[in-house]
Amino acid sequence: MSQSKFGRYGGQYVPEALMPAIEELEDAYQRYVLENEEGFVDDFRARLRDFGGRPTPLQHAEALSARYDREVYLKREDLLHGGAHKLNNALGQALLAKYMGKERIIAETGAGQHGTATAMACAHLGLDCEIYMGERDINRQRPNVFRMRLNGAEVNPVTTGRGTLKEAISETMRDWATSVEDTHYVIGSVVGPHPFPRMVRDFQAVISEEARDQVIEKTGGLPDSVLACAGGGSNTMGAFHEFTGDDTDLYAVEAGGSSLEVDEEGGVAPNSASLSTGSEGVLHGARTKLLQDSDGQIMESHSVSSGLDYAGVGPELAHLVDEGRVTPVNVDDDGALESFHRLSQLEGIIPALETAHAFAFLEEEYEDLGEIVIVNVSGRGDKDLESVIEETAERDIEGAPDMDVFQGGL
Amino acid sequence: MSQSKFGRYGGQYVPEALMPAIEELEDAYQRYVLENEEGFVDDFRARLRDFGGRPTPLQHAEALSARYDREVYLKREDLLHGGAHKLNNALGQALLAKYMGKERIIAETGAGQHGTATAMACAHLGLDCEIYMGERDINRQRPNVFRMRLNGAEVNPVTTGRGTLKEAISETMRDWATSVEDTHYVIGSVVGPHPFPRMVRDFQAVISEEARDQVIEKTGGLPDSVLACAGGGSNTMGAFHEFTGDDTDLYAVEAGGSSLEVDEEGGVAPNSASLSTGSEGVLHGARTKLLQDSDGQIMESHSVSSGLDYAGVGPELAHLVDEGRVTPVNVDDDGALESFHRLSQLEGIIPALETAHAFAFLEEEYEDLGEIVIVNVSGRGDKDLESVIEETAERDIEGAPDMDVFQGGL
Amino acid sequence: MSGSRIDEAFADGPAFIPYLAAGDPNIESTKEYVRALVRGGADIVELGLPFSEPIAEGSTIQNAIVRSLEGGMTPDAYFDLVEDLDIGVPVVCMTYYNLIYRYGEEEGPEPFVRRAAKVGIDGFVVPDLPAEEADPLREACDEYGLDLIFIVAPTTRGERLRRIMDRVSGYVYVQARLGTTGARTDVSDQTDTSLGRLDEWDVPKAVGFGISEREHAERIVTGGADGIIVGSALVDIVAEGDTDDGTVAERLERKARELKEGALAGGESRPQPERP
Amino acid sequence: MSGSRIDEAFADGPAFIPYLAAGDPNIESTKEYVRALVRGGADIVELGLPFSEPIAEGSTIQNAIVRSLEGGMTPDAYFDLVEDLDIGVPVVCMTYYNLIYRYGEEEGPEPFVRRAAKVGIDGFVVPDLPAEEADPLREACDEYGLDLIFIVAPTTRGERLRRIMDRVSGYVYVQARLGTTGARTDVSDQTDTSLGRLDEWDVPKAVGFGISEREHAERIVTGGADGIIVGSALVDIVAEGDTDDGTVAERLERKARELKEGALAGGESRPQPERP
Ligand SMILES: Cc1ncc(COP(=O)(O)O)c(C=O)c1O
Ligand SMILES: Cc1ncc(COP(=O)(O)O)c(C=O)c1O
Repeated sequence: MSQSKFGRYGGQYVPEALMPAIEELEDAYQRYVLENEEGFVDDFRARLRDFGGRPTPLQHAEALSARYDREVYLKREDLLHGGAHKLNNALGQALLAKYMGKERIIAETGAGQHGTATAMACAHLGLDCEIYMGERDINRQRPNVFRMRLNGAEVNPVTTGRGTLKEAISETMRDWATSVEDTHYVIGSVVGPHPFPRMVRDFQAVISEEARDQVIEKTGGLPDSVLACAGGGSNTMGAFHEFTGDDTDLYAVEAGGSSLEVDEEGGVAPNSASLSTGSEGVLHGARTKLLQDSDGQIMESHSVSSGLDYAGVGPELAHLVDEGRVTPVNVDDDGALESFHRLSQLEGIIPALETAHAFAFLEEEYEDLGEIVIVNVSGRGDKDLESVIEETAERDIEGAPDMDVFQGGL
Repeated sequence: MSQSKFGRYGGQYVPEALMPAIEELEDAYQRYVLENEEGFVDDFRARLRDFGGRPTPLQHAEALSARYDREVYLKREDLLHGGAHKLNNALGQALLAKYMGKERIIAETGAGQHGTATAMACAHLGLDCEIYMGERDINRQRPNVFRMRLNGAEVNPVTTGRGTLKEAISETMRDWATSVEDTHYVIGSVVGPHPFPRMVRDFQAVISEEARDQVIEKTGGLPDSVLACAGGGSNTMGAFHEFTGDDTDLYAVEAGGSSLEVDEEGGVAPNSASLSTGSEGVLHGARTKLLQDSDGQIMESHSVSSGLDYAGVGPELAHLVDEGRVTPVNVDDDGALESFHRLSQLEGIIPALETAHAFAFLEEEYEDLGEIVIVNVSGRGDKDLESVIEETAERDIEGAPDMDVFQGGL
Repeated sequence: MSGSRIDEAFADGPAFIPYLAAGDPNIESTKEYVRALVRGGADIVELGLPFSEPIAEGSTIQNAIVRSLEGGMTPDAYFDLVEDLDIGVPVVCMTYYNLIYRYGEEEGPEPFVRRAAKVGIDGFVVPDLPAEEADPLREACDEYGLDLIFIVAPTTRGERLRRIMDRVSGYVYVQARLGTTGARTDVSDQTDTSLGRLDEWDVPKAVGFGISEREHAERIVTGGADGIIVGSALVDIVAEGDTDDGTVAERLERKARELKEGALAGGESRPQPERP
Repeated sequence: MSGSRIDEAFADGPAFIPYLAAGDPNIESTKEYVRALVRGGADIVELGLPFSEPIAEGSTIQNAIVRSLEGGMTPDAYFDLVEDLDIGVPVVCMTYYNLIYRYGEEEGPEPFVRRAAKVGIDGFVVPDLPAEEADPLREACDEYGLDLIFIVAPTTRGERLRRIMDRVSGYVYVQARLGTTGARTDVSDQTDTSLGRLDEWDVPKAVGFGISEREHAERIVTGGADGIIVGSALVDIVAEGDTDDGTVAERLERKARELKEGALAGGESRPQPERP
């Protein structure tokens, strides 16, 4: 059986009712994913290719390379079906659930990207699907809500708390505690109880498997650094995994939100930088780094990007940070918005707001990133158009196009 | 020099002011595209791969194959950067313009897909870009308008006529007549004066080049039929080109709109079925099949999908129809909407409304399509969410999800 | 595992174990409500220390937790509350692991347990702490003589069940049905099966999740339970506030009495279990 | 290519060639307006037959076309209008190729040309018909003795220019600047260069696109033009309707006179071209 911990992080802090399902999942993970029983892995890879569109390209970014005077490569997960890296995991888990004989899938979603990926995977595989989504996120990501419905999924609004990802995960766990016998919970990132963090990482590792081969083919060598935005950390771990044994610097770029300061009284951390500023604790099934107050109550996090708006982070990432193998950094909302516009204009790629964080870090720190830099383009920004209009109008964002015609929304 | 006609169709019916530019383009097409001068074709293919995400998969559609009791394969152009086949052409022409030393790009757009593809290609290549778009289409496709602006393009509303693609093309030609010396007009389909129909087809032919190899690899043989929706006909010609020498049936699926009847008095054809119901005439630079009244005035066309809403069609397609090599068929708005929902639910792929027409034909006529059917998924439906909400609510569409929560839009 | 105050609470027949969220809606009320429950016949009181992510709770208790946190409840305030209670029946602290883990300056659960022991808490229920992760807390409980109650779910069987029953003390919390806490109008069929599975173990079995009526209590005890745990049905009364039917405290006491009577009636209709 | 009514119109010095969209806003008005222009000095009248996709026109003439089509203009109505005109100066039909191509039962442009000849039309300008595609229309024109006027653009040079000039008759329409039709407030520098390129050909050169003032007319004729073509500036007057300054017809006549005078003044300030 695989290890349930990464150093001091990880574990299985879940209600007893879920433990049998989690043991069943550990077993299925071992057999199907690690040992390719019944050809699961081959089936998965074929579907990722034909349904998902893998491999995604590693693109040399001409304008950014010129701007930063080094070679910048983009790993184009935005081209995956559904528009983000999320499908790698959603398809893997939904397929695994099918191999396990489960008929119903539940999942939480923040930006809606994991929800849409899961809904698509379930439609593709003929599984029932229900998605929990915070009410606030539902309002921030309406098109994704509609896409899930189009794919035949139910979308259940979660009204507790601030109505973002944290609450959606809690609510999905509650559903699972009721429905565990015929239902699989497709968690959306490298978080949750073991074996989720390990399994989701394995499904996402295809990003760095491809990228490593591609960068060697294109440059003859390994990159000096790899940048990926970190919410729960699945695109991060996916982009880093195959490089962890190399001499490549790995930067996990978190959402600095509006400030790194914390409002203990209000229970609000106006950022989502759990690796940079969080402390150890137990949330959603795992011991990891968290945004919490001194009592251990979880803070409401904030980011302009729904997909990074989470108070926790994957335990493996927390461990790699402690080990010094991954460097946690963060950029604020303004920087992310600026980078959103910069990438759109310079490279003709409209990134997700989540992804834009990685580019903001590139803009700020390129001098220290070496000759060859890979940025993981975790998703496309179509889902963010409405937010970008609003958020850009509220700020004075350098280089943004004139938003006047779009006042009042799309 | 390449032939300017396809049988009786094609030619160069444009104002004299444009003819020198068109001759220059013919020359550039000959040298760069046909003779690979300066390695243009290699450069183009590399960019299609790394920036665009080619090759796109040919996916076996499990649910549709079961439903129709034959093997249905999907050519996944929806996975191309930007979300439609349009980038194949836009990138090709923008790159050609760059090789020709042009600094400014203009283009028309209907659904906004060609506009966004052109805006993306121009941002990628560092070219200035202005897009003409009918005012009605601007309202039907707001997200695409915003995406073009994000990529740094100007979007110029066209207010003449009904404000759809036809008017946008006319207006772009007017701009070109003024700016022809430093500007290239990136036309969005296999229409317009020679060499556009031929050149655009060559850029799009990558679809059938790949699909032909892929279907042979997957099935050991050639398909019995290939289906593609036809507006101007670029995805159609792209999907058909390499099969024209084979024994494969080729179906161009036009928009039947609300009816095939024509309102001569009002000057309106409530469809866009120029191959099925049109007559020979001259429009936008070419002799082709058109929707026109008995005087030769061009009709206002209609389709629920902006991208098919055009009174003309590519001259090569008109010729192939006359020759009996391509079968023109059509389906109505309702059928397209139904298929939009069906594909979303059964396969986890939300198609463009344009694309949905091809699937509606599959639903209606699958019995006659043979054992192996390829449907070209020309684009994804993210751009259509708003229209689908409205149009579905107006109708009684079989199998559509409950739209109530989305009343009032996204 | 013998002779704790909790063990004693099961000595005289079926136990009635009410749950309230501490600080809902404020500290003084909680004291009043707990005393009312004791008057109504409570043998043990489960007092929830609210955590911001209560993944095992249904909406009734979630809302109680929100009210409590908004009222300013903290672990320290909770300990003070318990210290002040002085009710003569054992108090079990029900909370989530992060609050236990984070408390105090030193690492691990020890500081929390130490303080809990000091203020008179008798045991813990930690819904997000399965047996696999419980060793540090189990050790601290042993050190301070507190019971650690585990939940067994309808899905808990075989090897897992054994692992839990090896570690449990005080009583085992038999989760009557899958899902989260919350009052129901029926008794789950799963309850009897679950109780059956526990026959071979001698520790008291208290059934919770969904019990809201006298009849439920009676049926469950008849089915072999040594106690019933009732939460949401009581939290509902707190949430309602005073009504024409009486103050919250009056109605809590009445409800407690009714449930306790149910349990006793159930106890009489079956052969008394042999107690050690 | 000799002796047509159009050739004659250039015989007595620089020609003034006004353009109106037929049927804007209705047929009777067009007749009245054309007569006013002739009174004002028009030597040839270009009468537009509106086509729904006028890709060579700026917004002024586009709008006129919309008005005309909405007023019910059709090719047959157009022919009737011309037949009724009886103005003593040649009429050139300006339209787009599809209307010519589609007219009548038989295929090709012949039926249209036949009918045009019958109603007294003297020639054609077809902005979307470059020399490359013009042979069928050229042949039909030759058959019925009509002139086919081609446009040369500022970008037309060398081989292309030769190809056009080989086919032109009546006059060559020198497009004063790139772009579409529409009144401007200046004269393009491109005009003189364009005229220069045409020196070796003996056919009359009429300049159009953007001319709106007496001074423009004068300058252009001074620069070597044999005629000036004015459209949008006149269509603007039609669009405005009757004003305090006079009826549309009165203002058209006045404007025509002014432009014609400009042309004449230009003609006097340069050596008269030798006419055959
Ligand atoms: C495009 C994109 N990138 C990144 C993230 C963050 O998630 P993770 O850190 O798990 O990759 C999300 C989450 O929704 C996302 O949609
Ligand atoms: C997705 C999609 N499919 C099809 C079309 C129709 O164009 P064509 O017939 O040129 O492929 C469009 C045009 O915008 C489109 O966006």
